Amino acid sequence: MLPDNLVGLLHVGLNHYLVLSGLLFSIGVFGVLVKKNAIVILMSIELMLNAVNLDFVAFSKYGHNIDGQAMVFFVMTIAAAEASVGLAIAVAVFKRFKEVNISKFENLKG
Amino acid sequence: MALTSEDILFHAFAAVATISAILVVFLSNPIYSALFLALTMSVLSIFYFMLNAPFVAVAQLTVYAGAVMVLFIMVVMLFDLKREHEDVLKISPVMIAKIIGAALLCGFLVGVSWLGMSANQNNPSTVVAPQTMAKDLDKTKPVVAMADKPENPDEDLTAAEQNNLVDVKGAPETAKKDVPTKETRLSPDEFGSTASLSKKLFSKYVFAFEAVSLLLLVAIVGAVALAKSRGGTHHVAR
Amino acid sequence: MGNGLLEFAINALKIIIVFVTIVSVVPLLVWVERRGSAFMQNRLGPNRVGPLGLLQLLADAIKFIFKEEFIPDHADKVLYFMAPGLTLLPAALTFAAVPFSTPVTIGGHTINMQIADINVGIIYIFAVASLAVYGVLTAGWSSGNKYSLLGALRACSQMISYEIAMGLSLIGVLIMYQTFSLNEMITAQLGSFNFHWRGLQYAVKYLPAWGIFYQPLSFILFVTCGFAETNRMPFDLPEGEAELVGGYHTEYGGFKFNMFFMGEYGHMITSSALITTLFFGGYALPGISPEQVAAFWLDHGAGLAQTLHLSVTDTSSLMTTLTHLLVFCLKTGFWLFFYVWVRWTLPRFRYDQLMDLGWKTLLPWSIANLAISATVIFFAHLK
Amino acid sequence: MSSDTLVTILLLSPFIGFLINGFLVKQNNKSPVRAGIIGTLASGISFICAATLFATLSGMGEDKHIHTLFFNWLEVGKFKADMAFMVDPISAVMIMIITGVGSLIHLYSIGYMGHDPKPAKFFAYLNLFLFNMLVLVLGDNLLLMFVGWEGVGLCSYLLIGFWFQDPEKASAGMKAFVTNRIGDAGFLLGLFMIFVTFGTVEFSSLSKMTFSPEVAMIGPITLATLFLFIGATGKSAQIPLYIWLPDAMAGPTPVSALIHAATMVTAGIYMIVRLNFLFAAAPTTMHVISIIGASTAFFAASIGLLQNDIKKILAYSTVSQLGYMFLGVGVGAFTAGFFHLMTHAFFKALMFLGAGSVIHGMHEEQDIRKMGGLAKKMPITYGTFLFGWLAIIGTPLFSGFFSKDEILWRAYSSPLGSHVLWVVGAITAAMTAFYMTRLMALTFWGESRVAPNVKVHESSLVMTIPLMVLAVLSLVGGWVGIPHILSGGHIPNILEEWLHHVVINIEAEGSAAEEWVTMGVSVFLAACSAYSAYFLYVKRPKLVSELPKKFKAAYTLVYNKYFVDEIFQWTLIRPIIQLSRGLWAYLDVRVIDRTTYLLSDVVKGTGDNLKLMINGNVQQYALYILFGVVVSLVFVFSR
Repeated sequence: MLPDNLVGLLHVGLNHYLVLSGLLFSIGVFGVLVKKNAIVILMSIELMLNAVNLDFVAFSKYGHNIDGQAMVFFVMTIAAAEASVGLAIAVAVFKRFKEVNISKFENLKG
Repeated sequence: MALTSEDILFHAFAAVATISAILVVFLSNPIYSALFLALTMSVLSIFYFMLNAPFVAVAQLTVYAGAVMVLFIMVVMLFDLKREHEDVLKISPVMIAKIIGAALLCGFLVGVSWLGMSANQNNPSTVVAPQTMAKDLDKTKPVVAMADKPENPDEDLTAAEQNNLVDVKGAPETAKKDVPTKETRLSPDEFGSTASLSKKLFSKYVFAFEAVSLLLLVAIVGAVALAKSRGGTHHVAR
Repeated sequence: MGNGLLEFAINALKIIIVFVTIVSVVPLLVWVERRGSAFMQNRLGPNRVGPLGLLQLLADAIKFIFKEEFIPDHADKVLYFMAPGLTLLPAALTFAAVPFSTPVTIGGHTINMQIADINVGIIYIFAVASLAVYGVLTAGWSSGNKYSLLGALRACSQMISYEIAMGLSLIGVLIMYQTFSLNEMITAQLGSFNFHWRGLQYAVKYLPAWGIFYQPLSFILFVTCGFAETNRMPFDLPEGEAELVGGYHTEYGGFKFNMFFMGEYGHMITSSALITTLFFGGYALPGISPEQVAAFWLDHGAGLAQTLHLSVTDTSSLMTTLTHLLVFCLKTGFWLFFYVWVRWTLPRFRYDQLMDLGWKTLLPWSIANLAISATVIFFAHLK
Repeated sequence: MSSDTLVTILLLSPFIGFLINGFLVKQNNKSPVRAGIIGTLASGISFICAATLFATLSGMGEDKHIHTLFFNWLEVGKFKADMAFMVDPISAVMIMIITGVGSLIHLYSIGYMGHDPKPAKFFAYLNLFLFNMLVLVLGDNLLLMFVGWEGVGLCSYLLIGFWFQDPEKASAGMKAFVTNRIGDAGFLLGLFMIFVTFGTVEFSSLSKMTFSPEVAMIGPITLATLFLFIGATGKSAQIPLYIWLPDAMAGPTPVSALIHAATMVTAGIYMIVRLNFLFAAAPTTMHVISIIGASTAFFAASIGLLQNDIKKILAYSTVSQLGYMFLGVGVGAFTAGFFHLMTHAFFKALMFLGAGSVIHGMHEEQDIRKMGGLAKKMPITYGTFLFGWLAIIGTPLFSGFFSKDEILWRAYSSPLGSHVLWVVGAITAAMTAFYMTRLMALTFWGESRVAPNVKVHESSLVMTIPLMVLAVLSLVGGWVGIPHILSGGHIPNILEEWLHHVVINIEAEGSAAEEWVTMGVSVFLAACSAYSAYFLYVKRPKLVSELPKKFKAAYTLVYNKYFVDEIFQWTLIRPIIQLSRGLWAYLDVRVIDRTTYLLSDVVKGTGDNLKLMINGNVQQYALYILFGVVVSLVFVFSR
């Protein structure tokens, strides 16, 4: 069997969810920072939103407050709206330039 | 003291989620990215089930995995971007800065999440896995089972919550207002139920609900208009 | 831990049995389809291999398994192999929430005749069913064939469009039953058709309290959408041979094609089971509650108990479960047959007609149904 | 109508008139009468409100007081100033004078400014002045009073320089403005002192406090009141800040009548009367006020003796009369000072308007040496001017007699006064009689010295009606304050009773006999000097031309106004200008400018370099945001 302190460490609690959410969020941020494909950047943003949702639900459960779950719905709705508009923009851009690599769109600069 | 099956499930799925999230970013084919993102979202929905939020879980599946990601995949397939190769890890000063930034954020979030909860870690009653806890709660009085000393609800509502939810120091008053006391805590049945959630949505958050529905309408119109347009205001540079 | 292990074993067993059942029902369905179509078209159908051509199923299966594996040149190999699995998986997963009989209690152990009693059962099914698009999409795209891709996109749009109408059509049912749990829905459909009006209760004694009588429009909409969701005639546009060669699975052959085939039939089975559960009282007998059935077996099952070396109550429980399972199979079987029936009766839609039907007819009707149901239920306490 | 509404209309009517005339009416001479009617109507409505308020107030019992709170204006720590207005006996009389005389002058201006290119602008300024003056008078705290105080200063500047195309007139406006600034600084310091000492600037709260006269030479009250008095010397043209008023005559004559004779210049007196309880507690200040007042009266009167410009004479006369008022309040006779303020408003406005009529009739000629014998050509102007002359020289039964006599008697008898003050006052009265008679003689009497090409004509009715009204007021205006000794107690001293709840009166110590004697002496002196002036300028005009040769030094000194302007020029203005030049050339250009250039260069350079960060790559921007987020998170959590 595993040593007790390790088991204690592995017992799932709020912090586990928070750590997981933090990881996913950071990965999403990294994706936003480095990816060149606009659509993948949008995906990374979705990933960040999902990470936040996980936080909300975890807090809702461990804080015994259902408001967190309600909040998730709003996040989802906004994410859906964001995705649809973002993709529509991507489609429009692709139609015009045959390209969604954002490094090709750096005309607006100081 | 031994690991419960929920613990094992959590760690397994957490690994799946993390790895697939990493693959989303590191794979160069956007289709694979999208599919792995869908996988991540599905796994998250499993976590929601484990967190007594079944309705959120299925909503996550329907909305994210079933609709949003399908949309992404359709767009990617239409563009046929599979041959695009990008050098994710080309070493340049900016790239190093980006890596450092993301790593800092990651370290910070994980560190705070973990350390902020260490007080909580010593309190075994809150460490029980969700389902087990739900069972415990069924057997005994919910409040007593939740924590053996629930006199001070703030105590097991953890430093991290106070840190993460309310990270402005001036605001603990408002934070405390929302912290459930003995009376307002819902029984586990009620807690997970869709009815209690929908009551919240249609009473306390009804305005936000309506506002969000309006937002959706606007987004639909906007998306249709954008996608139908010829695209852009300036001419194609050939 | 021992107890948990037993539970785990029982659950695993249930999953395996259900999966195997579905998989083995598929060839049977194929046989029914072929014989049925032949019957409808006034011809013979397969009748050479085995009695009534029943062994034809086995022959088909063997043929599929031993066919040559081939991979198209432009295919994305990983996804090409994954796609059939992705199609089959949701079909199998959706069935997990369907209760197919009463729980059985043997030796103090209660076993639910349902893989997972999820209290949001019905929306769980929807959620998982919506994942079926992935199989279609990946199959179409990874084949590297433009016809496949077009078929996949068609299928995808069609499924998403009809999912909306389907979900909305069911909300009337949901607010009537006031639950997401399929088990509770079945309980709600026990007894006879009754309603309240101005404080008085009216009952129609010889009409069971099935959902179809309360929500006829919802039923029609749901069945229509069910056809579209399973990509069956008259909505099998994604694989319209005349336009798209063979749709998203053009490039598939052998066992992989068989998996698509099984996925489609799996969806059919699930949706038939859902129609049964939502509108036709599920596994329950019309007018007879499970308690009455159990009481019947308690009275008449003594001899059987001796034969089986079980206690009387255990026998009663077991026999009740089996009775209801039979009822469930009969009801679902009827709806499966209905699918076949329709397939060989109605012609195929055109794609724009299909979309028009989904968005301009079914969706408004389901919204109207929702509004009317909500109003009536609010005022008449119809339950 | 409630009194709140009345106060609102009273205040806003001229302001709306200002807005209409200032912004809505085109600035040309297409319809001068329309602009005039708008302005006159605005002030007329104001006058009706003022009269109604006055009537309301007189109908009230012991505590005559109307308080109107508009809104809370400022509240900083303990400091509190409301946008609130207060009508009490003092301000009631003031608003009657301001709106009444103001309305008459507006009416007069329709005729006087009829040929001006921008009459609407003139009436707009005039209305704005009226509004500010009302704010000054009605404000229930010192700060609001200061707002009005500054506002009237601004209007005075605008109106003196109304014909700003003439550089001399423009600079006269600037002189008035700058001189007033010095006084205003004093006022502001006084305001601060009062707040620091008493913790409030509201008149009602201040008046509820009890003050015992300060024993020390310079105490906080003395200091505060002295500062306020500096403000008063600026606004009311007292030594040493009187120099702007004679130059202010560059403005249109109605302006001189309204602002520089009747209303604005009396603001200092009004302020002292308003704060009489405070000044009464500062004997040192009172002495300073009375001495300054007496010497200004004497000094200005002596300058007036030899002036030749009709408006300048009236200006010095105004300074001198203001000196009288300060003498009055300085010896503790607040009622008497206020009384003289009122009567002076009538007769001096009358005389200015008359002078304006003369100037108008003479086609912008102001030199009295080129007039003479106008009595026949301008009978109405002459007749009304006569009333003003009789009033100012102190002819018994005319308004000026009562008020001047009251001040002189108080200066003689008050515990704060002295016989010396009375002597100076009496001599001043004699001098006043002299130069006023001289003015009359040279303008209206004797031989005509008008240039032959000038066609003299009587002014139109719109100008003469105000003259007539003011003439009547100059006669009867004094009857509200007939001293007991004259009436034998049969006629009540209305003004004293009206004011006695709000104004402290330091009782005179003197017998009736003394009062009769002093009165007789001053009347006799005035009569003598008036006759001598008549004799000199009408009977023996040749004698006059020889006088300068006999008293050359004195004549030169007085004729050049004691060289005060020149002294100021050499001792103050020049050094300040030189110092400023030096500061500009060395400190500003070489030090401050270079520093700021350096700063801007640094900023620009930094910007040029930072600009490179904005390279159009959105992800790089996201990176900046990320670093910001991390830093702020660390900051928040490490606290």
